[in-house]
Amino acid sequence: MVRNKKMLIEEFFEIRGEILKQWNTGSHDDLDIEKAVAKLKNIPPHKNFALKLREAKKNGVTLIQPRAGVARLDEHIELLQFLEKEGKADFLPSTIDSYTRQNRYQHAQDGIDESEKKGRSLLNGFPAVNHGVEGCSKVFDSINVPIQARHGTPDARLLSEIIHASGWTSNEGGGISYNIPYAKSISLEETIKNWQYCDRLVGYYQEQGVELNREPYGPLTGTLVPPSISNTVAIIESLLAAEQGVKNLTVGYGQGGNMVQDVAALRALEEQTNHYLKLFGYEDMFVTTVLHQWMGGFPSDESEAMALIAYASTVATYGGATKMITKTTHESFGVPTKEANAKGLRASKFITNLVKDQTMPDSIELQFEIRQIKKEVDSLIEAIVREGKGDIARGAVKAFKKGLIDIPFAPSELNYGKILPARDLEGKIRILEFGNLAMSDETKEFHKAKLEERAKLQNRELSIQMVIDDIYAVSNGNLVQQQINSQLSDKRVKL
Amino acid sequence: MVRNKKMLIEEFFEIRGEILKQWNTGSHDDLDIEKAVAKLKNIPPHKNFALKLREAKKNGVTLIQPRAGVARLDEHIELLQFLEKEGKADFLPSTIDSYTRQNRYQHAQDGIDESEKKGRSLLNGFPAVNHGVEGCSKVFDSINVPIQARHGTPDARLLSEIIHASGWTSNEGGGISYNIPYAKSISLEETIKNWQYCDRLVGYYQEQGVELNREPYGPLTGTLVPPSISNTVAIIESLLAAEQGVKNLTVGYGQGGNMVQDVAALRALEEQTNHYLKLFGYEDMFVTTVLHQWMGGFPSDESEAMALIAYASTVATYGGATKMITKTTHESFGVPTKEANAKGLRASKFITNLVKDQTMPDSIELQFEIRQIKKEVDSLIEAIVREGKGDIARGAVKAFKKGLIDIPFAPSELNYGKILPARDLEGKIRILEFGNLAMSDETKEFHKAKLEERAKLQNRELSIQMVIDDIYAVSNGNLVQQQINSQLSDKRVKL
Amino acid sequence: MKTVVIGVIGADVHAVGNKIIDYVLTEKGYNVVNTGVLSSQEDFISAAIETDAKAILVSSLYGHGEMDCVFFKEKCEEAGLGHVKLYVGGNIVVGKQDFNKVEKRFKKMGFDRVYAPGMKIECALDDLREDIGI
Amino acid sequence: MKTVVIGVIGADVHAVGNKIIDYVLTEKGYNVVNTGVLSSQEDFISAAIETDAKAILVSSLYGHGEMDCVFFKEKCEEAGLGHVKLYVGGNIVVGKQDFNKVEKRFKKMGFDRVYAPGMKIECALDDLREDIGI
Ligand code: B12
Ligand code: B12
Repeated sequence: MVRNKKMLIEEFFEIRGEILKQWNTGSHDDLDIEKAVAKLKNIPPHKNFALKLREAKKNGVTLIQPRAGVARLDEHIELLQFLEKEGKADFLPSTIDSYTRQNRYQHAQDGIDESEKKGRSLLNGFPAVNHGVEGCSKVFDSINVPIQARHGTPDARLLSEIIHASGWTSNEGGGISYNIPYAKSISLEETIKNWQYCDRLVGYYQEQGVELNREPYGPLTGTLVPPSISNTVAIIESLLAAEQGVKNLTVGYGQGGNMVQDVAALRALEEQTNHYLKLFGYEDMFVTTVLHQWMGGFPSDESEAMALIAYASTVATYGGATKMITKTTHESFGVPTKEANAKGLRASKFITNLVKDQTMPDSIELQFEIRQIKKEVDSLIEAIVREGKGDIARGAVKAFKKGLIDIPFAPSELNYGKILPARDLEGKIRILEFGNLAMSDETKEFHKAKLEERAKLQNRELSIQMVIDDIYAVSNGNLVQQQINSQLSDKRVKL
Repeated sequence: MVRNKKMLIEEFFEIRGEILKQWNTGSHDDLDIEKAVAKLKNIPPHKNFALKLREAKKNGVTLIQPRAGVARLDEHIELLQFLEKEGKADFLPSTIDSYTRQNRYQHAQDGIDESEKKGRSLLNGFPAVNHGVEGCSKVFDSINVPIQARHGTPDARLLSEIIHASGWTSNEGGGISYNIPYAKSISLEETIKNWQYCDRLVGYYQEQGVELNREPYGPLTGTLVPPSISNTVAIIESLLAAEQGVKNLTVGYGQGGNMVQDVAALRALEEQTNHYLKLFGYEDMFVTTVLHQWMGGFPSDESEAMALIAYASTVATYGGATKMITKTTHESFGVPTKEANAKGLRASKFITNLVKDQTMPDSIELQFEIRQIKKEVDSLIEAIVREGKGDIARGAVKAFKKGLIDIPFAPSELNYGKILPARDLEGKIRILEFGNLAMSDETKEFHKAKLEERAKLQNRELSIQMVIDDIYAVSNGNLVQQQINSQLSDKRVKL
Repeated sequence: MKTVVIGVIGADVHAVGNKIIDYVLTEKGYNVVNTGVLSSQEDFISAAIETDAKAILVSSLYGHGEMDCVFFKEKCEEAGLGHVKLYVGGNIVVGKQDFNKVEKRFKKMGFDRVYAPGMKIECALDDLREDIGI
Repeated sequence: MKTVVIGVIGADVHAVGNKIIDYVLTEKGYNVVNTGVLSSQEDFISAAIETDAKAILVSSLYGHGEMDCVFFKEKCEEAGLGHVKLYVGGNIVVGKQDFNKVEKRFKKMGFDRVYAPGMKIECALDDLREDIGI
């Protein structure tokens, strides 16, 4: 049974030996851990993710980071340099392709070869394992800002080894957040263990005097996720990371759409992450928040998409996020060109800069939402702790099994999959079906009342159709969708 | 001496006879006032500006309207149809060219002829007087939403006659707002009288059972205008219009940049307009507000411009404006193409739709700003009333002369021209130099303290350089500009 | 009641559209067999054989559709499913490409109907009725 | 101290840039004669004659610059101001046009320096120093 317990260093190195054998790039010299430590120690502060975040937090600014990754090394470098120069990205990513995420390195290799042949990227990201420390270091050397791996990989152990040894000073992911939304039938115990390894690696570097940043993946399925659910997962993963020795954490949240609820979610997230870290005895933790621009289905019109990007940037800055992950006007079509990507960055930075001197004023409504989210998070975490008899790793596994915590629309069979979210009249995400979610009756009644209010005013039923309408809503330019006539008159019409 | 007194109908018709002789298009049959009334009565409600605004206000939505106008009739019609179809504009404009605004109809004619010859518009707007009722009616017939003349014309009497007789159900402007920012040496008395005529015309139609909308021009010079100053002008012009029988009024405000201050300005504007109309005895008035997207220098980068447009749309919707005037990504270059114009509209509508279910929550900060603006407006209006011994028309003329009211950066020599605005630390527009502005010592101290706080924190002087930096700021992507090094290292660098 | 097989092909985990397709087609009166995300060509084919399906609706969102769908038609034919209609939709290639060309590529691979990004399942109902009835 | 005439030509009332130009050039040590907004060609020319100006900086923001500037150079020459440098800047034509072509059009009309939209007065200081000194 998995345990939230710091991995013994011997165990770590034993596993490490195995991991590095998983693909031929694992045998690279630079994967010698002492070499890697030395290399990381030599990185100038402005290229260290953890340190740049500390500075940003001190200055109260919101920095921006795109998603980006292509199959071929040269093209990937060109892409990142372009985003740094033309997009003024503060942080760079390498979004990893889906074959690598599923550890299908041979498929990834075929994708690289095929891409070379066709002269365009056939992979949806950068196959970092195949390019190895060799390639990843080249990437690192060719840019002037910190770089992070962003993926969705249930077993990212080899990947994590390779990127950190290449000077990449941050890694996104977590045992829950990179499983439930990204896999179908991999056990949670397994992914939590895998990610304990990745965290232990970062913890090890920390012990050697190298501070790296870790970012639990916040938005989960990106689709109508109630803030308390994603915040709970972020907090659990922070605790798991802290136990392995991680000190510099960025907790994430995907924009929901209602500005007050989003700002409340960001504030609650930061406060409760710090609160629980302290409560569980982890000291000297440094916590920042990241807002992900709208993670659900995007509008296809490019002007509309740009407007959504700007709106998200307003929310991130008003909410005091230290980082924001940007989207592009190509979102609803496919992986963006570098030009489209840079445009999204420029629009985003314009807003984070323009409104940096403002914060959302305190209000009864804001305080109410913060309290509501915190109450729900407390009750979810309590359930997890209870299930694990004090051990949150075990507790998380059990709680997911029983549906005490449940992520909407997730592909994983390990997810209970019974809750259904919908929006209230102001567009705040509430819960329509609770399944077994560990929430109090009072909370359930609150959510129900909010949704009934909407159903009544919109003169419609509280049903799954409301959920579907809400899933489509933002891409159609609404937040709270009205009933859509299911007898479509013109089938080619945008729903 | 000008008086705020309803024009006798005999006087009106006497002047009318003269006005219609100013240019040959004034002799058109349809300018027969009874014919015009009949025509206007036949307009379906969805093409009547006044009625569509009533409906929008009832539904609590923010409708959008672009700026648009070109020299040639066919091209203008094509443009408007495009904006209706591709931009989903709720209201259409015809932005009038600058020669027409200065009553230089011969210049305008040359511009039309030259434009025909070169096959592109050489005028910066639609020369409605030259096209006459003939052309303007054609414009009206070819679209399906209400249409309004938008200009900046000190003497718009002939123009107003022509557009209303052509079915255009709204007219922008006012005796102050279309003088001080739009002229150099035309007397205020004259322009107030001219606009009393335009208002009287609308009042006459109203008496005949035709409701038309009038919109005092809110943003003035569009450049760091303190909310209390533009709100005061809007209220004075509303009172002047109401006296002439106008019932359906839209008061305007140009986005300042700080969201709280902007929302406060919109709320204060609506409340105080209603308050003063009632106070001065005008009953059955219907008042809506319009927010103008950022009216100062725009960023040249199109992604940044789009972001600013989206941000403005958020503010308008949060502030509960019933209408919003949109900008485009071409703003900093020149009159936009129809495609660029439609893109601005689409981005705007996406946001007004998306956030329509939200309003800015009440807060201490918001209430404070509302109160502050109201206090200042009260004190400005009091001064005007006092100067006019109860007559606001006379009072306005005198108050401008003495600088009791003063508009920053205005070209008019009639403007006292002594006040200087600058931004505080949160980007709110405050006043650095008051000149003779009729504000209490308490208010002055408040503004001074706010600006000193900034100067101190930014470690710079309170000087005209701060004002200049703030004028450039938004186009450079800031709201509150830091000191700019005046020894520019690279002269081609964007300031 | 006609049976259709739906699923998301390859290493693709985009689940939301798949859940909606399941719901909508069921509502419209089809017998929906859903292989879920991360489905291989074999998963689709065996489901279709077992249930005598009239159409296979392949979703691919993540961009690798072009690689994942190679030889799908051939495999169907080998399995005696040459008559089964093959649809594909979602975001089936990497990036914003000229859709006419993309459609041609997939039609050449043997797909009967190919849907552009943003074409929701509701847009395919008429085609489905035409091709296999209800 | 060199004198320069500034102003906004035609029926143009954009005053903000004009006020800044006045301030900046004065700060930089020029004797600035400002004809303000709504200035005719004659306004510029008589001011230049009266003050022995070395350069005339025409602003045009509102788009009619092309029409308003026709024969300006010729009129300067007639008035004996052939030696005075002629600059123009702002948003000198209607719409977003290819600036190379616009520059050519205005140079052909006799302007010595032509500035694109967004070129603030600060961008012209070096040129001015080069052309007339301080
Ligand atoms: C939400 C989302 C996610 C969530 C998914 C959560 C989950 N497990 O479901 C998360 C964040 C986990 C995610 C991950 C990834 N994603 Co993603 N994701 C999206 C996003 C924003 C919305 C998808 C969605 O749910 N839409 C709403 C549903 C209702 O619509 P839908 O999925 O399009 O399905 C409808 C239609 O397409 C149609 N349809 C679908 N299939 C078929 C089949 C037929 C026959 C027919 C007729 C119709 C049809 O009907 C459906 C119902 O109406 C899209 C972009 C977008 N559309 O805005 C990107 C997008 C699909 N993702 C993309 C990518 C690349 C990824 C990642 C590889 C990397 C990343 N960006 O993190 C990983 C991939 C993981 C993996 N192995 O698959 C790319 C794909 C690129 C491409 N094709 O070129 C997209 C397009 C974003 C982009 N522009 O880069 N993603
Ligand atoms: C504020 C503004 C207004 C205000 C002006 C208030 C006032 N009286 O000053 C108001 C709202 C009243 C207004 C009215 C109109 N405007 Co206006 N306005 C603007 C706006 C948004 C900013 C101008 C500004 O103040 N910028 C800040 C100052 C500091 O910069 P600047 O003016 O560009 O000046 C600097 C540089 O250009 C340069 N410079 C200027 N001249 C010169 C000369 C030389 C030799 C050099 C070296 C440099 C130089 O240095 C200056 C200082 O750094 C611009 C668009 C933009 N730039 O974003 C449109 C714009 C100039 N306006 C425009 C138009 C069409 C109008 C109107 C006709 C119609 C309308 N849209 O309402 C009327 C015209 C009235 C008239 N008769 O002139 C157009 C011109 C179109 C074109 N050229 O194709 C613009 C470009 C907007 C657009 N894209 O449509 N406007």
